[in-house]
Amino acid sequence: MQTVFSIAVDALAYGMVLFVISIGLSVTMGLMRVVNLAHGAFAMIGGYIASYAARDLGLGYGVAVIAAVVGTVIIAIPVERFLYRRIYGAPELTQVLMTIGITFCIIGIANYVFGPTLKTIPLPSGLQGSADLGFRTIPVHRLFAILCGLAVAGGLWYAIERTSFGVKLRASVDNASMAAALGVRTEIIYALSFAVAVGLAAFGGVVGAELLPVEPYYALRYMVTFLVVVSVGGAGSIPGALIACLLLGGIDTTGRYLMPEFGEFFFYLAVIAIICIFPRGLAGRTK
Amino acid sequence: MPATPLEVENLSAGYGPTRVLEGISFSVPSGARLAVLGRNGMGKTTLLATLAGQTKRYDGTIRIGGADVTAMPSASRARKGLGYVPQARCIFPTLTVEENLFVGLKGRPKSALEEAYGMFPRLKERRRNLGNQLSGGEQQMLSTARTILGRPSVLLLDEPLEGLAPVICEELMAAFAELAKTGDMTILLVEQRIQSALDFADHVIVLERGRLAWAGTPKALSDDHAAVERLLGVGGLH
Amino acid sequence: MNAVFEVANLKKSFGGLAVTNDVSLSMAPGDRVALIGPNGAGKTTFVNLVTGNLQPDSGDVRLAGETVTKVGANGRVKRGLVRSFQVTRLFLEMTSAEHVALAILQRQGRTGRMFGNFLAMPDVMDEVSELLSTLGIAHLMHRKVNEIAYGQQRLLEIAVAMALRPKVLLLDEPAAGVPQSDTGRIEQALADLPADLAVLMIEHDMDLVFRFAKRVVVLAAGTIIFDGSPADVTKDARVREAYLGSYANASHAA
Amino acid sequence: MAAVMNTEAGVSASARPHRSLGRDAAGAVAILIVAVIGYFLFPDNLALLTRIVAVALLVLSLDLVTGYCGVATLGHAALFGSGAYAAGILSAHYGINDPLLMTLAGIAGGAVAGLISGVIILRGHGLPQLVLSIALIHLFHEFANKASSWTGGSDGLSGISADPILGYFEFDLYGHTAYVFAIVLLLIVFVLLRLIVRSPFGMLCRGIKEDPLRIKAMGASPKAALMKMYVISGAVAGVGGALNAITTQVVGLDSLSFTLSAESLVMLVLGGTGSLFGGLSGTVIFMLFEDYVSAANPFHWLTMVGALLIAVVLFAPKGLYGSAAAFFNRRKEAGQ
Amino acid sequence: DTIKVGVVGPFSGPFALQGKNFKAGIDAYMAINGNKVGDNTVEVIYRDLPAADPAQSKALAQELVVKEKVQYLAGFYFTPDAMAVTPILKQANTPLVIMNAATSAIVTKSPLVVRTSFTTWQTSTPIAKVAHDAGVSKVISVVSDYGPGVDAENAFKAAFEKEGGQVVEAIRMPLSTNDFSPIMQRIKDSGAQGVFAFLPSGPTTLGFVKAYNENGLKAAGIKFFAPGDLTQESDLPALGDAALGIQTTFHYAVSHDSPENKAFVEAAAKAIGSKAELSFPAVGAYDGMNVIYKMIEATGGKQDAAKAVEAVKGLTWVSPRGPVSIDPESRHITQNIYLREVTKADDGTYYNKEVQTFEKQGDPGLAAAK
Ligand SMILES: Nc1ncnc2c1ncn2[C@@H]1O[C@H](COP(=O)(O)OP(=O)(O)OP(=O)(O)O)[C@@H](O)[C@H]1O
Ligand SMILES: Nc1ncnc2c1ncn2[C@@H]1O[C@H](COP(=O)(O)OP(=O)(O)OP(=O)(O)O)[C@@H](O)[C@H]1O
Ligand SMILES: [Mg+2]
Ligand SMILES: [Mg+2]
Repeated sequence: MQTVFSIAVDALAYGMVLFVISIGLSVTMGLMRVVNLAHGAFAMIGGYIASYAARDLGLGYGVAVIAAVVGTVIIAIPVERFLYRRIYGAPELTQVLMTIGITFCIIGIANYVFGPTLKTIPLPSGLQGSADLGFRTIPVHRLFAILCGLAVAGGLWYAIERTSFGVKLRASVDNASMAAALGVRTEIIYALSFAVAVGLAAFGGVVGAELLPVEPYYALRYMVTFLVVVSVGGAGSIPGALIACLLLGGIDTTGRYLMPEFGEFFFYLAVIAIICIFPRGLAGRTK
Repeated sequence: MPATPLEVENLSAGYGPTRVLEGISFSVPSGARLAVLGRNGMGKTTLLATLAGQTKRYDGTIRIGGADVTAMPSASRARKGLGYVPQARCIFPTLTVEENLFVGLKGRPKSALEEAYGMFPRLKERRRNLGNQLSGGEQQMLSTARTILGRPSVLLLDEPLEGLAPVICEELMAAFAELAKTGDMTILLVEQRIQSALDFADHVIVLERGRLAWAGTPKALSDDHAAVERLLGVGGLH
Repeated sequence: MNAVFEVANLKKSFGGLAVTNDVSLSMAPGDRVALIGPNGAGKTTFVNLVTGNLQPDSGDVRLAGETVTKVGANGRVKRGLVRSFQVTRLFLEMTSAEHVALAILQRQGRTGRMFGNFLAMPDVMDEVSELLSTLGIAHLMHRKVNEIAYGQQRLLEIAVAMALRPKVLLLDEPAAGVPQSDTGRIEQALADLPADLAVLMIEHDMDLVFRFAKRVVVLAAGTIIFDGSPADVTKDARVREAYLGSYANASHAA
Repeated sequence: MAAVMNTEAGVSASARPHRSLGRDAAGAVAILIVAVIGYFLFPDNLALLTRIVAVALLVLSLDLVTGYCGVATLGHAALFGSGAYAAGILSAHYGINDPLLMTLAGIAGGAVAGLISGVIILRGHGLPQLVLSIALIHLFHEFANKASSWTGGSDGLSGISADPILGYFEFDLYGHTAYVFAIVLLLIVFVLLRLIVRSPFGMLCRGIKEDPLRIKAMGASPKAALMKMYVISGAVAGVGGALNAITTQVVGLDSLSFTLSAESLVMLVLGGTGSLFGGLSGTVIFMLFEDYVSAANPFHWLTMVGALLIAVVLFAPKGLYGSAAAFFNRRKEAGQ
Repeated sequence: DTIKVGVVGPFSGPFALQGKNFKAGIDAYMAINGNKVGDNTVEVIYRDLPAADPAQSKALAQELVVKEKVQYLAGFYFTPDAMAVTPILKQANTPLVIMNAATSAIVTKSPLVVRTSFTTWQTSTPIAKVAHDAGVSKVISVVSDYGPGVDAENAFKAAFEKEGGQVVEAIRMPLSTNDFSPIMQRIKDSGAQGVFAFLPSGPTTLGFVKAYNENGLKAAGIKFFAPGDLTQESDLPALGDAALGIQTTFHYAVSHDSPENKAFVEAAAKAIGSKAELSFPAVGAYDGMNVIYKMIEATGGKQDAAKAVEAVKGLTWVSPRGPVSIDPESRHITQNIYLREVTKADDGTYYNKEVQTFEKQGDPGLAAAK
């Protein structure tokens, strides 16, 4: 029984970390309809900035997180202006080509500038160590990630479903020229949403760095994982992504405990099963 | 005397390399109701779309309320008071009816939605439905209501009656006439049912292969049997 | 009466809203039926149910006596039940000729063929040109659909349906978006259809309805409220109020 | 008026088939010419050229389902790898080293993998479909990793050898035989595919790509057609896999990898989807470019590849071949 | 004459660091020994192979031989890549000097293969004795599910059982595992006193070691044994305190105290840019170059693979890692294996401190296969 609880806690923590890192992708992919394979690259940039701020400059963790988010957004602004703006509404495969190209470039540059070694982001003492749950201990930073995940999920859901910004964003995506004909400044809406998505990527990259450490190949190494959880959840749906992360996190964790040698099989069979039952993802928006 | 709501000079436009419109010029006085007629594929939709800033313009100028909007993107023209109801309806499929209307509000308070519901009670019943779940006629109502909510000073209507029940058509045409009269709204109407259009309008232009082939009053057009036969191809039908 | 097409007690609701409410209808070969009704009455839904694009909650669809409720949409087409779409559904990147040729080849069961090009099949090409010129869009034969005006697309939509040589043809607002000058072509095309074909047409253009239909069915709020001759329908008070408005008073030369 | 236009249309209709037949022949000749040029341009690098042909077969096969049927997949290497392993296992475990038999085994292996992939991938649409394909390729990969007694696991399947073709042409270090063999396979596949994509079946598939529901309303079953195409695609990829196994004499897990799948998709889009030449030119250009920059700077060439991809999207959004073809078509139209 | 050496390795992609170390080792060797052997000038040509891809490997090797006319092939980080090249060596008349790929069987595929790195069997065997000496009798083995992982598991198991210990459970986990908490739970539940682990160097190592600490295994006194891939020097700064005290056996530590190593580290650190990035592939490459130089010397610059390989059989020299020799029969390197413990230096950096030496270790993997 204790083991069951213990696995459940691990699954929750793992799922939430996945959620924090990939939710930004749900925004770009589901709401802006850009298959943004460079999501991981932006998360990685965030990680590098945070690592540089906290480790090399000795700034505090909080400052490092803010620097990472702001810095990544600043880097992303010209990228959005000159590259992404060209592929909004383009066929998915064209978007794949462009964003893979961007990813390659960012990897190459990161490798050149920071070298191929792992970069860590030192945690503040408050997040180090483990918390005692009674039946087991859990690293404090994972609790922190769970909280961050919940906060992000709530905030984002509100912004998308309840604010006029959210309505205008969804309208622009459905039919940009019609939205424009109704007076919506789609370019600004897009740029803002992209900034939010990239900011979330950077934030997730930093918060999740304990689990997915920052190194140049990060951008490609976890690309598939992000893509899978977002699509299984139903791109663009915050609750969907949350459920998918918890579900897949749970299956992955349990599978890895019970039969580690078949871990991959469990995970991907579950993915296939879920999509066969929910062909548009768990909470897919109908197109 | 307010500035002329819409002036078009020597407009040429099209899609990519294909030119569809050629040297179109006309202007519409305030509160006017202009019918744009023409046979299949003659460029009516292209004309309205170009005015709304949605197709490629090669040449010419467009002025709204005296201001040159030729270089402006679609959204800015809308903010200058241009309203466009496209032929394809362009409902936002993943938004609910209410959210669709909300986009058209242009910053007016949410309570203004009631205006739309007053015009089309059917929409109120369906207000939580997603756009792509609506029937053809309901989509048409939504598209029209959405644009009117923004209180445009120039309203471009591309076949707004398509797919609507006869009762609704009558009510809607009456409502448009009312808007033009009291709402200080200038209306351009593209319509296939020539009689409805002529009943409604006080000016008519006819397009023929992308060029302005005829301009005048409805009465003059009705009397000009040759032109009707040649340009609209319906002479023999009645 | 030997019905080629029959629906019995068809029901469908979307989340509590009963859109089709116990609808029964049958058509004999050669029938020309107009289905009219207010917007949102459930006409398109009815067609979707009948063609298999939607699954009914209950009720049956029969074609020439055979129950096809469990048959997929394509299976029903093979059995002779063909529809057109209210909002055109065409292949934007394909030419008009390809659309019609595809329908012809499908009808002939030749779409599985992996060799040979339809452009080199004279029988197919002749039929394609013939159909397209009947509808007056032969000059658009090799134009891609995304380059032709909406009204022309509407005509092509009908050409595709006719190319399938149906036994029962369901037309969902075929004339919507087609200019008055060209509705004549549609009428002509309909008139040229084989006499034993059963046609059901949804249309809001009453002039067309009255010229075309020998029988009018009125659907309101998912229920059939009238089924009778065109002459009687204008006299029905409920139909006048719910649908026709002042049109009923206007003189129409039918 | 309609009658006049009709005759015009009739003329152009009868003119078309000849042109398309001519273009088919010209296509095959063009490939042959490029192959000969390649032979003389890179006489010392035939191994690379042979590998390009193998990958080109994979990309062509991907084009069949992605470009012609609209199925987005990031798991197409499953078909290629299955072909490669089928050919490899035939040789390494059963001692059957005849290249033609190995190719047949590859075709069979690829077709079976195509069938399995089709059954699974066609259950989703859009993004979920993409994810199904990702899941699938990982399962294939894991399976091959686990079945190491058959596949050699992560160490790769070695011990493959290939007899001389028809008992006469031996595979040599310089790769002459391998290259000629590869080009012959490519030509055969190309001509067959050319016929298929222009056939009524090919037209049906293009229709499915645009609107499967409309196809249903025309009485055809999209699913059945797609399955058929998937099997054909598997056979084509299988030829590529077998070619790879025969000429390199090892099969690694990478031939069943996500990376190879993703790369082949990139090459296809780079060249232009929905045309066979798009797939071919994308592969050739991508692989030569990659070979060149990675030799020039083995450490930082990835950035260059990334820049190439971005540049293509910016300046040739329909892919290199697709955009060039569109450009010339427009020129021609303007000229007429 | 110019004698060309073609080096294939992962110079970009996820293993770029290892490839960089290849180059650092080669550069260091040539910086110290010059680029001339007799009258011949040695030129190194690099080809990138970012991940295991035997077909590409073979194409590259063929290109190097046919087009670039290299006389020696060298490098190779992954086993399947090396395996793919062995069939062409004879016809190409080139020796293959393996600078990393660590599966025992490669040397049996062609008599022209010489290896100057190590095998997983070689480095994983001595740790069994270490475990036994530490009083541990029940161990759980946890490895990544791929060739080297399986090798490590088998090597450890064979050796540990010979010592009289028991491997209570052997877990193989997918290479792509990121979250090791459930594995740690398994380890806890197994009741073992120690864990033997093998993962490829890189981010997963970091996750594994952190999970070991954070899930309280370290605190519970479960001992950690592994071959040195797990604590390669370039990962130590990231691992930080989490790695302190971990004992690994390996053929080389950057901290090895000898004049040869001092010179090597200085030259290699200069080549790679920062000492922190230096790790074991560099020394494999360094010694690989040494072997190639000897071959060139023996053949006088003529292309004669058989003679070249013959010349280095039994060759003995002092490498930066310590005294080594090429076993004449297997053509694999015989070397000392060191037990090292991760320690914090006075300047706050971490290093592998050598605490015990197992001298003149051959490759037990080949014997096991027979
Ligand atoms: N996207 C496009 N690309 C190229 N040509 C186009 C495009 N859209 C329309 N056309 C062409 O432009 C011409 C005018 O089209 P338009 O839609 O403006 O006609 P219309 O008068 O509105 O016709 P309808 O009454 O059918 O709606 C047509 O001949 C059509 O073929
Ligand atoms: N998927 C759905 N979910 C919920 N409601 C739906 C769905 N599809 C249709 N409806 C509703 O069912 C009703 C009937 O729609 P239908 O399209 O059948 O109307 P119609 O009679 O064809 O109207 P029109 O003449 O306007 O085309 C409409 O009110 C529509 O909003
Ligand atoms: Mg129009
Ligand atoms: Mg309808």
